[in-house]
Amino acid sequence: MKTAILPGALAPRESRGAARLLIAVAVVLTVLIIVVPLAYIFWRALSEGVAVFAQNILDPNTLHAIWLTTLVALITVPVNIVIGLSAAWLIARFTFPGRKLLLMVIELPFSISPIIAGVCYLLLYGRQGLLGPMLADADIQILFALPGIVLVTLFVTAPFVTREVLPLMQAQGSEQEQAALTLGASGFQIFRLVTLPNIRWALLYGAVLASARAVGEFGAVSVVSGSIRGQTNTLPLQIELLFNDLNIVGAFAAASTLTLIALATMLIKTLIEGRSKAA
Amino acid sequence: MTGAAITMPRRARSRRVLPGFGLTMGLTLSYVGIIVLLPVMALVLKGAEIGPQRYWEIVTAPRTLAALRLTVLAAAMATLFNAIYGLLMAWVLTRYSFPGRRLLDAMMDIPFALPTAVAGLSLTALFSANGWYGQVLEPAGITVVYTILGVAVAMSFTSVPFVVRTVQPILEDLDPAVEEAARSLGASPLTIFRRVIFPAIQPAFLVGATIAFARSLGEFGAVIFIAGNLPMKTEIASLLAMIRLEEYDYNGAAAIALTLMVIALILLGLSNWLQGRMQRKGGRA
Amino acid sequence: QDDSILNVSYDIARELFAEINPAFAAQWQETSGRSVAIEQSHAGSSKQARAILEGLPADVVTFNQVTDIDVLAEGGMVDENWRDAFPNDASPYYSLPAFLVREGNPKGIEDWDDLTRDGVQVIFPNPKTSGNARYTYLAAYAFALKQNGGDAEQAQDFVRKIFANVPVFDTGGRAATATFAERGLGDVLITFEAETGGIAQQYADENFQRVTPSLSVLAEFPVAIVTENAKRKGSEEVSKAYLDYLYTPEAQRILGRHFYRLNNPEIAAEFAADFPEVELVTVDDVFGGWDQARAEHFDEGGILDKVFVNQ
Amino acid sequence: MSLAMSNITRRFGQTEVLRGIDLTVDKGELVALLGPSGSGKTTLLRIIAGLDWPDAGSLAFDGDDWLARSAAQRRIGMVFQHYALFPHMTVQDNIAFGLTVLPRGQRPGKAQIAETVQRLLSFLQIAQLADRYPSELSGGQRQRVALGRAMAIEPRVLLLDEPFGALDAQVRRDLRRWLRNVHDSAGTTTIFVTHDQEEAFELADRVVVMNGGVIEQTGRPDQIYDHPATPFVARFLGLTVELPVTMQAGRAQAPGFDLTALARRALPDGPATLFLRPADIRPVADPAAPFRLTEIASTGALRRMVAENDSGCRIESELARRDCQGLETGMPVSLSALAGQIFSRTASPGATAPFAADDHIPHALKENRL
Amino acid sequence: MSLAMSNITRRFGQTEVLRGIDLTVDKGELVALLGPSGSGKTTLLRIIAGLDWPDAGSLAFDGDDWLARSAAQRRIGMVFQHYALFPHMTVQDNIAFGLTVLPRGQRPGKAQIAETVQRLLSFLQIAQLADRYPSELSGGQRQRVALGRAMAIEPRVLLLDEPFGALDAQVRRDLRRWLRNVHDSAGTTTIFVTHDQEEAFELADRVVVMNGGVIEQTGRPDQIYDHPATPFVARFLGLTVELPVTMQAGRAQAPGFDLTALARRALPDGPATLFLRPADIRPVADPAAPFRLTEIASTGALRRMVAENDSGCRIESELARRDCQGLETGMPVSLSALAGQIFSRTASPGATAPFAADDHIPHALKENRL
Ligand SMILES: Nc1ncnc2c1ncn2[C@@H]1O[C@H](COP(=O)(O)OP(=O)(O)OP(=O)(O)O)[C@@H](O)[C@H]1O
Ligand SMILES: Nc1ncnc2c1ncn2[C@@H]1O[C@H](COP(=O)(O)OP(=O)(O)OP(=O)(O)O)[C@@H](O)[C@H]1O
Ligand SMILES: [Mg+2]
Ligand SMILES: [Mg+2]
Ligand SMILES: O=S(=O)([O-])[O-]
Repeated sequence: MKTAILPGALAPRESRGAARLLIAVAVVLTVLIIVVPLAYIFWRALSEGVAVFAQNILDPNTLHAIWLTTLVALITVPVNIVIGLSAAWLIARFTFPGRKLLLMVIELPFSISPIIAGVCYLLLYGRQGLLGPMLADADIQILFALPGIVLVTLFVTAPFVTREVLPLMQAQGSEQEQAALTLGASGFQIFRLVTLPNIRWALLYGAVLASARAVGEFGAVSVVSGSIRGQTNTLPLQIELLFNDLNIVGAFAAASTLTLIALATMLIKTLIEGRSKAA
Repeated sequence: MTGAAITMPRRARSRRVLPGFGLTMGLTLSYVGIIVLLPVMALVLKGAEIGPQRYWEIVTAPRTLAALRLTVLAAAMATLFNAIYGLLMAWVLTRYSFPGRRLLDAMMDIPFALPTAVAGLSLTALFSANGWYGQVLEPAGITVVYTILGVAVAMSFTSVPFVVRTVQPILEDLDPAVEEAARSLGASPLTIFRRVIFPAIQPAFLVGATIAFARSLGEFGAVIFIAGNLPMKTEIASLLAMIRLEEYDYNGAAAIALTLMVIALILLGLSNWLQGRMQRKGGRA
Repeated sequence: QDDSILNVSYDIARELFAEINPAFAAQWQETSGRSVAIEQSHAGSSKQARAILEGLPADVVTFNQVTDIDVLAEGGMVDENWRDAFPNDASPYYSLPAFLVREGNPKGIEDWDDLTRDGVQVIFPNPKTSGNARYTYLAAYAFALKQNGGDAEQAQDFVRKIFANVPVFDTGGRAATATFAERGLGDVLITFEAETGGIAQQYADENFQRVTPSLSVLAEFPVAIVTENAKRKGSEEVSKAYLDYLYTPEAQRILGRHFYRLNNPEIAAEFAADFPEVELVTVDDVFGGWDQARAEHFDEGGILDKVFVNQ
Repeated sequence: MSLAMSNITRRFGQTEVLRGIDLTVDKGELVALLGPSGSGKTTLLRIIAGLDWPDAGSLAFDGDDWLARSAAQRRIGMVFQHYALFPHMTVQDNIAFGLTVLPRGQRPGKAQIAETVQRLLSFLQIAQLADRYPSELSGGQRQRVALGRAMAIEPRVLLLDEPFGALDAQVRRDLRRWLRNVHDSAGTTTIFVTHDQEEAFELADRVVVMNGGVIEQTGRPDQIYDHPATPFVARFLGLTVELPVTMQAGRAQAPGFDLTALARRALPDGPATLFLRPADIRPVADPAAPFRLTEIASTGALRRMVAENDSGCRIESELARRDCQGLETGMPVSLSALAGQIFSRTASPGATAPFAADDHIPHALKENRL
Repeated sequence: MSLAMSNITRRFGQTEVLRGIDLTVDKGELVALLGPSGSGKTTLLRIIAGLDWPDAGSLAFDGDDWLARSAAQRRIGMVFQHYALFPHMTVQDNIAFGLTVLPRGQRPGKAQIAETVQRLLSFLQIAQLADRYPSELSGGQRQRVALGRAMAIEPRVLLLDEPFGALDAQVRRDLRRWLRNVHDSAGTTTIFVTHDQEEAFELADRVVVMNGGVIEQTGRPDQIYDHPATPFVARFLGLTVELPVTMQAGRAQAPGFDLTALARRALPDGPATLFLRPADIRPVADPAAPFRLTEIASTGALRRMVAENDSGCRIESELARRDCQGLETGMPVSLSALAGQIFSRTASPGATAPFAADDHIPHALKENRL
């Protein structure tokens, strides 16, 4: 980020009025739109005291939901990283017919409602879907089990890594990689020694966003999860379930853990950015 | 030139300089095929199964139309708000230094990171008649919860980062000399923004707004909590698809889903085209 | 755990099965010497039925509507003659749509016709997705038929007026409850009597009052083994024992405590104070059975759509 | 009507970038700011333009305190290093910009603006490019557009920051001459920044040599060329051969060198340094001399030679090819210096006034570079 | 051990960027590819490097078909225009890169790599920079690191793409000389791309002038300098004054010009064009002459003059300052040409062989530039 250069001491005192006004409006809006809803979650979660809060969090079903959500993120994020990098390399470094189209397909999940993503998977893997009978014969359970949740999560998070890394790779051009090539490096060596160090912050940011989304996905997962208590309920689903159990404090307590994860993720991201700007 | 008729194989395009084409192509295509294309194909096939006439009937049924109208309208409202708010944020975050700027910057990503259901829950509680905001707004005659306003609020919350994050880097990268040039030519700050800065960020702005719009069209988790889901009034299209599903009406669900997807794709295509045109026009200096 | 079953159930049965399951597990341990883990899934009962058809691996279903199990039977998941598999047409308990109003009943809501008044806000879920709400619809309709000597036109008008007083349609019974109790919306909540009792108890400090209308529809709560799944998992035996257990005095007592009406006359007598007299009609009597009711009222373009959409 | 700067000082954090600049530029004058990278040229130009302000000092135009005025109020025309054209506007819109943003009262009518632009376009000989976008122009064309844009508002002072930096030699040379014409016919006061001495000398009426935030020397091009005032200026202007000499009665002496062509200097006896241009050194075949030619390279019209002696002293010289006949690698030579500048070795470079060459020496001798 | 290209052709979409390049570079030779922007220099270099492939033609090194080999297999060293250093590696890691990525079997030990790097660092005189990152280096230092990185793998061919493009004049000149030394002592075959003729002439053993995808001329620097083979080369090498002349019995004639110093040419009688360098034109005071001095500008050592006649013909000339004495603006002058190249006007430029100057003319005369 460019730090604004201040003019020298003799500069006439410019009125900072406009700037002040804009900053104030921005801060107020952000507080109203983002900060207060965020704060409200914690306020509600703690409204009946820390003991109730802890009890809600430590409920086995909630704990299981936390574990399941973590597991889903642990599976999807690495896959996202590998595939995202592969797609970015392909699109940034080669020209081939259909390149633009491929990029569009990769970004397709951005424009598909998560709930509809779930429907798509239902139509594909459901017992009455395209592949359903086949899967039923082979006794493979995809929907209403971990594989289904992982698959839809992969769907909704598919574009993140590519989207972060690709513009950077395109902007940087391939000259360094060509230099490495003339020096005799193999493909993997080039990637590991030259490309990766250049894009590592963008990659991390992409991974952070993908994991945030993986952890927080509700619509798509709710279609394919079957919401079996303590089994296929991810944390967002568990929150809805608690809400419908009329355990509102419990719902907000679970929500606050998710919010904490979100805040931690953003904190990591901000740190990363700080470092990459410094580097 | 020596007319030496050595026929050389045409090699140029048959060789790729950097390695990894086959590997990444294979990996990417199979992944995209399995994770993205195959399920979407299933939806399209289902849609094709319905037949054009039935499809038309479903989509033009009053309730569907109402839901689509509401969704598009609310998404438009949300996008309008986000466009303005996003531009303001991008501007403030790049142009001014003030205490807490980094924090404000970090806040921009919260809506992405926060699960939509949690957001919906929290917004509903805040805006309901006895919530923090509702207490102020209801007496003033503004009802947010269970109205189109609520739908728009939820949609705009979940798509806040799109405009900010697409405009911000462009704004950061803008050559300050161009603005200085305008300043030295006597332009006022407002004129500079209108005639020099905005045209430069316009393509990115457009893309950000379109993605925000597409995302709003599809937003579900946050909206269902705050919308009230009144058929013909506050029922969004993706909820209607969900309801159709729960009514065992697969055709209805697929038709609505397909329609939503097509609207989003048309919009994205349109914005890509516009952006391309703008870049050809002004483009790289 | 030696055995495990998944009970897929309707939305508002959360607290009920939270109490029944451990009791059954203890009994099963005693009788068979085996431990059992019982998983629960709750949602709108139609949604649940669809999920099972798509592959949700339920062993037993405990629903609030015959049609939802019929759908499973059509899909080959449940035996055709499932109603004969357990006593009392496979319905271990029953309930009826009833009202819950705010402290002191400020709007003076006593019966169905009070719901059509201007300025009364009525809360119940979406009949398209919730069995619960379908009963509500049918009960109001039956009331109007009776009131007007069987005039369908007037009955439809009556129901349409009630629908016009509904500010929000949630997808399940429980969400409607939350809307009424948590978000403070509406003057009256219509849901199963079992739910009104439970909520009145849980929100004791709000002093909600239960109101039983003069006439209501008998809501059966049918149960069935999802044979297709149970066979595959080898859980038929424990599934049958689980559903059988619901008929035992022990379980019936739990049900009574959750404000469900009981078929076992002795136990019912224990809870008589909780259950005011009410004229109960059945779907078979008034609507010619579920198949006809579905065709006439609930399918696309049926009467429900007319009163629903034309508001 | 002159632009007067006095004691202008500017700090960026810890670093003092301008350390007291005093300079007056007269109306109609064309002044070059010449100096190495980082010497503060751009900073000074930006202060004049009103894009930055000094920490101390004053800047006045015709008695009017410019430090109290914004860039927009000063009515200057600025041409940026990379032109900073508005990428989304056509050439004519770029040029018209300054006029279209005038307050409504002062703004000329549409037709009049179009006419002004048209006039400028033909003046700049780019009439046929009016509807192009900057990305569709060559570097030289962009340069003209940038100039046209700056001139449209009829600036009182025209400022140019390394206007020809990015262009190749041929184009650069053309534009340079063309700029001189433009300046002469428009009659503005012009200041331009460059680090290319040739450019400064060819274009400017007066050259200001900057170094490390101070002005090292100001003067007419040939004055500076012939009499660099400090070792820094000498080196910067190509007197790159530095020879330790001994002064004796005003004459410099060094073994193997014939320095008799240099005039007497008013320097104390003792060690001093002689600064020479390679082109002012002529190797002469001399079997007894300590130097030996070790390299001869051709660069078109010139030939570069290196002479070394046994103690490792390497002297370069540059001669026209035709003057090299008879010289070959390995040949022993003595070196005769045709012109040069001597600075006393005790003087700290860049700070002290030079012991400038006196003006008694016949011009021809001092400049005889062959 | 030579690099042989024949009939190399490359198209980008519709545009033919290389249109049949034939060139052989011998072992140990230092060849410059010289040409204007867009002439295909970089494209050719990239094909040699294995970063691009031609549409037709052949490329062989020492009989080995290089078109069948990948860039990594060719063992060339390439120095990119903007160096393309690895920004996240220190200088020594950059230089060591090529060695560390060798297959395990061939890879030298750690100590040995360190030693090689150390040797290169001192050879390149940047030993003290070993632990810096590229962003902490000046342009000239980066250049050296890029070269060191390319040389570490002991390449058989060293390729450089405008290696000095981004540097300023002083640094550029130093590096140029230093590169020549490096080339000589390492003994590699080197090809470098430039659009700066001075650079090409000073550095190269042989200069290849390219234009529009074809080779216009190949030859030793002075050969090309003295005898440009086509009008394009003539113009490109600074023979920018074009004079319509009439040939008569092998002699060129033009009113107001003294062309007697030019040798006879084997050209048919009739109209022709004489190409002159401004430095080869000397105005001589002559009251009867049709030309008049209209401008005199000083650029350091040189003085530029413009002479015009009544019909608007403008002739530029450049003289050393000391030769200008007595010349003043407004003075009538005749112009005498000292050297030049004549092309028959019917010949289509760039395609035909020139009617080159014959070699009978005394050298001194042809080159007398003063
Ligand atoms: N915003 C800034 N913050 C800190 N230092 C700066 C800033 N701008 C310039 N400098 C420093 O001030 C010094 C002078 O900069 P300036 O741009 O005036 O040099 P210059 O003479 O124009 O050089 P060049 O020929 O390279 O353009 C440099 O050392 C530069 O690093
Ligand atoms: N990838 C490409 N696609 C299309 N045209 C290209 C491509 N690369 C180069 N060209 C065109 O090929 C021509 C030759 O380019 P090349 O880079 O070889 O020129 P050059 O001689 O190196 O010029 P310069 O001195 O400006 O670097 C140019 O007209 C250029 O526009
Ligand atoms: Mg500068
Ligand atoms: Mg090039
Ligand atoms: O499942 S319901 O309770 O909503 O019918």
